[in-house]
Amino acid sequence: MDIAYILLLLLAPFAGFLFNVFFGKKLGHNGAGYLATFAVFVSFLVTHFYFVQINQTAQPVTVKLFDWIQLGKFSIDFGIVLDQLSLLWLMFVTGIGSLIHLYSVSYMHDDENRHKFFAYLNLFIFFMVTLVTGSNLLVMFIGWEGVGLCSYLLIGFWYKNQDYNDAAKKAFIMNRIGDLGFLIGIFLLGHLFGTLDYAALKSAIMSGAEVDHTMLALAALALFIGACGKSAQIPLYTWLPDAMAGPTPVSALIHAATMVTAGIFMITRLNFLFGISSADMQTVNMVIAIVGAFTALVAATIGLVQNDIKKVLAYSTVSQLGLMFLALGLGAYEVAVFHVITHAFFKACLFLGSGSVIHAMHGEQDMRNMGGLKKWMSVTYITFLISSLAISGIPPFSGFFSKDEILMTAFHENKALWVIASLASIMTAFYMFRLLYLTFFKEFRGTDEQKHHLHESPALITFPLIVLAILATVGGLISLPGNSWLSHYLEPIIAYGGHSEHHLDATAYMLMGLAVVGGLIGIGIAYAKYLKKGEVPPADAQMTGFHKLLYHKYYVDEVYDALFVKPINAISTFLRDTFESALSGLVFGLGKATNAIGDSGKMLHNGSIGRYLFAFTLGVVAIITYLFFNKIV
Amino acid sequence: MNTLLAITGLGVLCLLLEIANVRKAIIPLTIVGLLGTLGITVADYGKVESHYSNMIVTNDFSVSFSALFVVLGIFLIALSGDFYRDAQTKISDFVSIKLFMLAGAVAMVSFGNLSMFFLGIEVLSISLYILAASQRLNIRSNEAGMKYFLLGSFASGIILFGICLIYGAMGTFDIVEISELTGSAELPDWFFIGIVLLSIGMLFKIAAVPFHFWAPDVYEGSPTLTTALMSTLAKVVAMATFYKLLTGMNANIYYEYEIVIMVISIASMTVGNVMALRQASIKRMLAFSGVSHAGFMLMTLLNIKTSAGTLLYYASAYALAGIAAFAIVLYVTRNKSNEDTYNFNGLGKTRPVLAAVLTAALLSMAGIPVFAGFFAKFALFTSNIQAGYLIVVIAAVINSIISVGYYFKVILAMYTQEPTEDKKPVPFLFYAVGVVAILLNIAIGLYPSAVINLIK
Amino acid sequence: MGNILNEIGIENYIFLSVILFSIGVFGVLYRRNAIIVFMSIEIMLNAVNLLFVAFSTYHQDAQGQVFVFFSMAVAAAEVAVGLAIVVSIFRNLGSIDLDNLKNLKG
Amino acid sequence: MDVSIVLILLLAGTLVTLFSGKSAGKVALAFGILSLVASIVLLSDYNAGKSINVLATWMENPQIYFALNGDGLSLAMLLLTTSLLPIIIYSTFGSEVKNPSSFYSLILFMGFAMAGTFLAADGFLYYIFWELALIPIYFIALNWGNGDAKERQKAVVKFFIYTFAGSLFMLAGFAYLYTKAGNFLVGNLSNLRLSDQEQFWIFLGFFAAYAIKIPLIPFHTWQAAVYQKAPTAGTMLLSGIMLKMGLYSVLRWQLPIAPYAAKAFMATFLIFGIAGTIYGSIVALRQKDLKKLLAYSSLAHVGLIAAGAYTLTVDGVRGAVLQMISHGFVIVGLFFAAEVIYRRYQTRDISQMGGIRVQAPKFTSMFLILVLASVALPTTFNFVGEFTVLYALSTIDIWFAIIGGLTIILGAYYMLKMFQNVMLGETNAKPFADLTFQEGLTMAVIIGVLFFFGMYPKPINDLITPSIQQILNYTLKS
Repeated sequence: MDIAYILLLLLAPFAGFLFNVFFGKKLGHNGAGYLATFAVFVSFLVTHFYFVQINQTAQPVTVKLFDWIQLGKFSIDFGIVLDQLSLLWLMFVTGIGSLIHLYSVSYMHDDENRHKFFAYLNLFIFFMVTLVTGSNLLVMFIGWEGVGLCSYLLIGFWYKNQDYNDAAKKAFIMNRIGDLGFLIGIFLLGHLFGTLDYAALKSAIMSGAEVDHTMLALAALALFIGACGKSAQIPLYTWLPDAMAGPTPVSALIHAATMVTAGIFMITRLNFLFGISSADMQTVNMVIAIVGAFTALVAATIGLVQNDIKKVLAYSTVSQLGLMFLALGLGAYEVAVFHVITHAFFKACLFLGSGSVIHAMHGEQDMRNMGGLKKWMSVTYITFLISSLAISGIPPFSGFFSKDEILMTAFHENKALWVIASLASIMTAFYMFRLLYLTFFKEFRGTDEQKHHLHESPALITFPLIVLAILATVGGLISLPGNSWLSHYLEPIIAYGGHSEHHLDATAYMLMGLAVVGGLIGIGIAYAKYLKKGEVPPADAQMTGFHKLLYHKYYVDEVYDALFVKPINAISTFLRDTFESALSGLVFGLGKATNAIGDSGKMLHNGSIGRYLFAFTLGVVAIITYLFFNKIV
Repeated sequence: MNTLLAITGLGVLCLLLEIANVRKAIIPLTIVGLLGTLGITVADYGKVESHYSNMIVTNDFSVSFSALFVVLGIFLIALSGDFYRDAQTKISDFVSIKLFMLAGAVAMVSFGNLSMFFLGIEVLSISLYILAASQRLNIRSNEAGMKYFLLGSFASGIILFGICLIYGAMGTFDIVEISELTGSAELPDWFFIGIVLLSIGMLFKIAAVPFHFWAPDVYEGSPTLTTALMSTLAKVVAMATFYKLLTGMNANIYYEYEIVIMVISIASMTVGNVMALRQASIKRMLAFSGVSHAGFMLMTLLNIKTSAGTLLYYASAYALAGIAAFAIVLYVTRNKSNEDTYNFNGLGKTRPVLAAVLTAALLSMAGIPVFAGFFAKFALFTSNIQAGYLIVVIAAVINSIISVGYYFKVILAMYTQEPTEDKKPVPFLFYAVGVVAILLNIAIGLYPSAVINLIK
Repeated sequence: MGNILNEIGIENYIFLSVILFSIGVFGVLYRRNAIIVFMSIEIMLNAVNLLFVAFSTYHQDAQGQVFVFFSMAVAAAEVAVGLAIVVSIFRNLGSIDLDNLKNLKG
Repeated sequence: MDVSIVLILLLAGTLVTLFSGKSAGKVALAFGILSLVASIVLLSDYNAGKSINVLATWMENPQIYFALNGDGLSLAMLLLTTSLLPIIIYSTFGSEVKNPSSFYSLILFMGFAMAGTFLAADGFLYYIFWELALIPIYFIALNWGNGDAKERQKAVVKFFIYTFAGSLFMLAGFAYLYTKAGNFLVGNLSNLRLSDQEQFWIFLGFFAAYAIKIPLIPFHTWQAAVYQKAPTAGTMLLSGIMLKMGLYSVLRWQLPIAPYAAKAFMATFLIFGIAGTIYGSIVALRQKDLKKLLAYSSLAHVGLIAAGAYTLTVDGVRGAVLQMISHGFVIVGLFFAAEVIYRRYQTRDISQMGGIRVQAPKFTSMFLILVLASVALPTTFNFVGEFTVLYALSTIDIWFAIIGGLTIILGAYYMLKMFQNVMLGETNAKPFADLTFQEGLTMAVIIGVLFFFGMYPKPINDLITPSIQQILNYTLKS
């Protein structure tokens, strides 16, 4: 019975994908979109069924579908596990997924390749479900690479523009760098334990058998590199802002709510590994925390000055992901998960809101050309405001609770990291409200043509916004300080009992207060700068100094280009033009040299009988002499 | 013995037929006669006999090689009809000279006495001098004849000197007695000098470096059919005789002597192959290729006790491929003033069968499987590895690689170039000889043991 | 006869023959006139014939002398062919200088 | 029934095709499919435990057997050959072929020789098949190839001489082995107790043949030029099957016969393979010619396969075999895609392509799937092989896996770059008709195979594992 349901869960989006690929075009104008939405919604229903079930029984469901790959020491089967963690993830993947599918029906309704778009989205959901539900690391890897593929397809959805294609390619390749790390981690674990199955790995590690802890730490580090790729952490984060080339629903679904959280999912899934208390593993965790914190800070600083509405959101995503990794590094897995969920709500809402704006502005994404939109787009504005408050950590919105927990954990574990994370939070509040003010307040700065067309988006677009805004408001309820449903729910997953919950003591309240004040400071600066003074960011050419450095993202792309891309291409050109022909010439050269000897040999055979006779005699003399000196003759 | 008599008789018959003025019958009759001779020869297989106080000895070695010679002779005579179409009046001379030469060849592998050997080699050589120079009005033919003659007589002198010294040391010309004496008595140095001189004479005949200089010039200048004869029959005969001399007199005793053979073998392969690379004339190219094959065949002397079968096999493979190749060369260069490779352009399109035969022949020489040349090389490699001469094998391998270069030049010309002229009619016998020779080649390539085990 | 051989010693016959043979070889190597080259080759052959006879006596064995007849006959046949070639070359070229025969080379 | 039936079918096909004039293509396809059916029947016989081997004396002295062995490994390679052969023949149907009877006849003959190579259990027989395979491809590339005739000749002759040169060293090795063992049966040769030094030389001799055939760097210089010049069917034969002859031979002949050398110099050969992977990937990056790019991608892949084989672990060898098979399919598919473009644009120059996707969505999708399979996306067959090989490398030394694993990054880089330049971008000015039924079917079959075995490689795995185990037992016991 479970198998049938699970297959339904897994294959509904896949069937949607196949159907849309082959027949999508024939389904009428919006047929493909509704079909795709329905497919995901089916998955959501099944997920919901199991979610309810596991809340009652707390028993995970495991199903082995078939044998997949055999290795000498062990074999890997294609198995599915539905436990607390995977169901939680499935809930928001399929839930938000359904909403975004619905949103896309309207958002994409002018595009001639809609059916492909929905096919890819369905395929993405399929791979995401695989990623989340796989019972071993390799099945997760299928999903892991599969979502990367869908991300590639969707970023480059408007394939006529080669810049978009470049962005898609970049995303895929940077993900692959991480994937190599993931694979190395898999190899090390497989070699150490002879299994990749989570349950088996867990029991092997928990049983305290003698293993090489350095190797384990290395495996963890390699896996973390994989997570960096997928979840856009330093140094592999640069693809995510570029990925905004894709249609906005894609940014919302893949590059904000679901796919990019796969890294957090993976580490949480393997918390029995990352949570080992060995010195080496502590170093690894420290690395994770530091990377996370710095990513949060660096991305936030870049976000301060971006003018592209989606770019700001993209850097904010990177920054928020950094915070989640900070939590992971500090061992607060359920806190990270909590932030993943709230972030999924408000970030999806923000992206969809920005999509709504872009939709109204006919593709315009530069905030310098917007302004005053709340007049025309009240629903979008309100949902956007709610989500912005949520991400800025203003109570009682959901972001407050999750971010506060992270800050609190950081404060307890490492004060320096806490300072960094707090700085990032303040900046977040600033740039989110900078975005809000520039977009929705003051006068409209676009062309008259644009102004003429401004309108609120249709219901198919606003409905998901409203739902998500509600969720962004109340999402914090699942893990209230001191009384966390989430921690309780995730208890069976967290191997080492999780971090001790912080008591609501004076420090905690003080920290909450500080966080709120920080958020308000950020908002205040934005208010003063953009609403009070009515500043508009300068044109690209007029930027100077630090502002310019930030605007150009610290020139990291350029540095990578100079460090990796250009040299590899230069080497390739050199090998192609010089080395290959030299090598080939070497082989040809052997032939040429032999030919040359042949040519000069022709001089020897000059046709003179005298010379022939002389050679003859010489030969005779040589042979006789040789034999004479060897005492034969 | 019977073979020798039959061939000589046929030669005389040819001359008589000319007198009887039945010129047309000469070639068919000769071929039939040679087929009969082949039967007689094969019938002798397995017997060991000696005739005329051990002058002629028949054994498996001589019978097998004689049979090979007769087969080659049949092919060569079959090709003669068209080749001498402009000299019909002299056809009996050409055929009978070839037959006498064949008789010389048979004598050379059947000798039991060095005087018989000497007569055989001289009969063979003189016939070749005549054939080489047989186009009286062609200066190239004259030159070829002259060069061959001068160098050949020079070599004959050395052979004679060698025989003389052996006689001086042993007091006999009978090789059985000589081989008994070599085992027992304290030998004077002359004997070895004699063997060495004799060897040098034979190395000249097989055109081994550095005694090969005549070969390309003579091959190029001689009438093409004579070239075919020299490069197939004459070379194989000389090699078989060389082998027989050394084994018969039990002379190959010293390591240093083997070193000399080894060096000459490697040098021949290398010089032959490298020189062949840059030849425009296919006859010259085949001449140098012949030099390299001589080097290969010399490898059999390094494992002399057991390699008679290998030699027979290699000789058959090489000679059959050579005959097949020359049948095509004869067709292509008919009425042509030279034999340059460009004459073969587009043969693959105009005459696919002939092109295929030539391709197969060249592939066989290059040593590509299923053709006999492949197994021949392989057998050589094995026997030399057994003898411990790895270095020769490696040299042979490298040389095989070089050889592909020039063999494929011709193949390329046939298949990738556009034909320069229209189809000419192909004489039936050219077809027949080419196809039969290459089929025989493939047949022994598929069943090497049929040949290689003839001589135990 | 045997006495003379004993007195002179077989080695000296060999030396004589070798010297004669070498003279022939040098003649072949240095002269360019075809006829003179032929004559030099004849000297080589005759040097050997001389040695044959000497050895024949040394061994008290007639075979060697018989062989000389063979070799003389063969030499005669050879020279006959050779001269025929020389004649036809002379007809074509008007000279019998071997240095003119360099059409075939390379 | 024994395995000789496939050889007989292919040889008969060669002859019949040669004399079937205009309909040669269909006749050849029929024989190709027949041999595939025969192979499948053989497979079921084998699985049923029946013996399908052939052992007959070919000649007594020297002792040479007509010995064909149908164990799992050989059968897997045979199936690869006989399943690719009809695909390759079918793929040519869309283009005009001059002199079709010779063309298809040569293709079948090549199939015959390659099948023989995979089946032969006697070294001598094996060598004959090995060399025979060279002749048809030589003529195919020469007579039906493209580009400047002079350049083509140069490339093809170089290829022939180069590979022939390598093989001769192997022949010398076999000659040596024969003097030791007295026959050529692979079992006996593997049981020889050769000294370390002997093994080293034998290994080296074989390596010369295989390194050139596979090819490993720096012996690969023939490859790109020949792939570029040969007609696409020839390129498919070369890259799809012939490359695997070298790799297969490493497993079947080189490792068991010279185990000491294989073990002692393992690291060296692993480095050879892995270096080839990286090198091929980097050179592929900037290729201007589509077929050349695919050639270098092939170089990269076979490098990794060779590395897997030389790990001497069950996983490595198994991964190598899986990768061989999957690479066979994917590269044939990719070359076919290049051919599809060539049929429409008459060019292989990447800079003249681009903007095809708009006009040919079906083709784009299929091409993309092949590209993704080639970069070993999970769920494709190639992933199974590549994963297994990399895992095996990691068990030797994690650094091998890391450096070898760079291929998944570089591979994605050059393949996606190629895909972007060839297919995406503004609509191309030149019209591009979408796939015909014949072309679509060809690609669909290949894609089907790649996905099926990508998800369910177990049948192949079960087939090859016992043979691999046996080979490694020979290799590792001493």
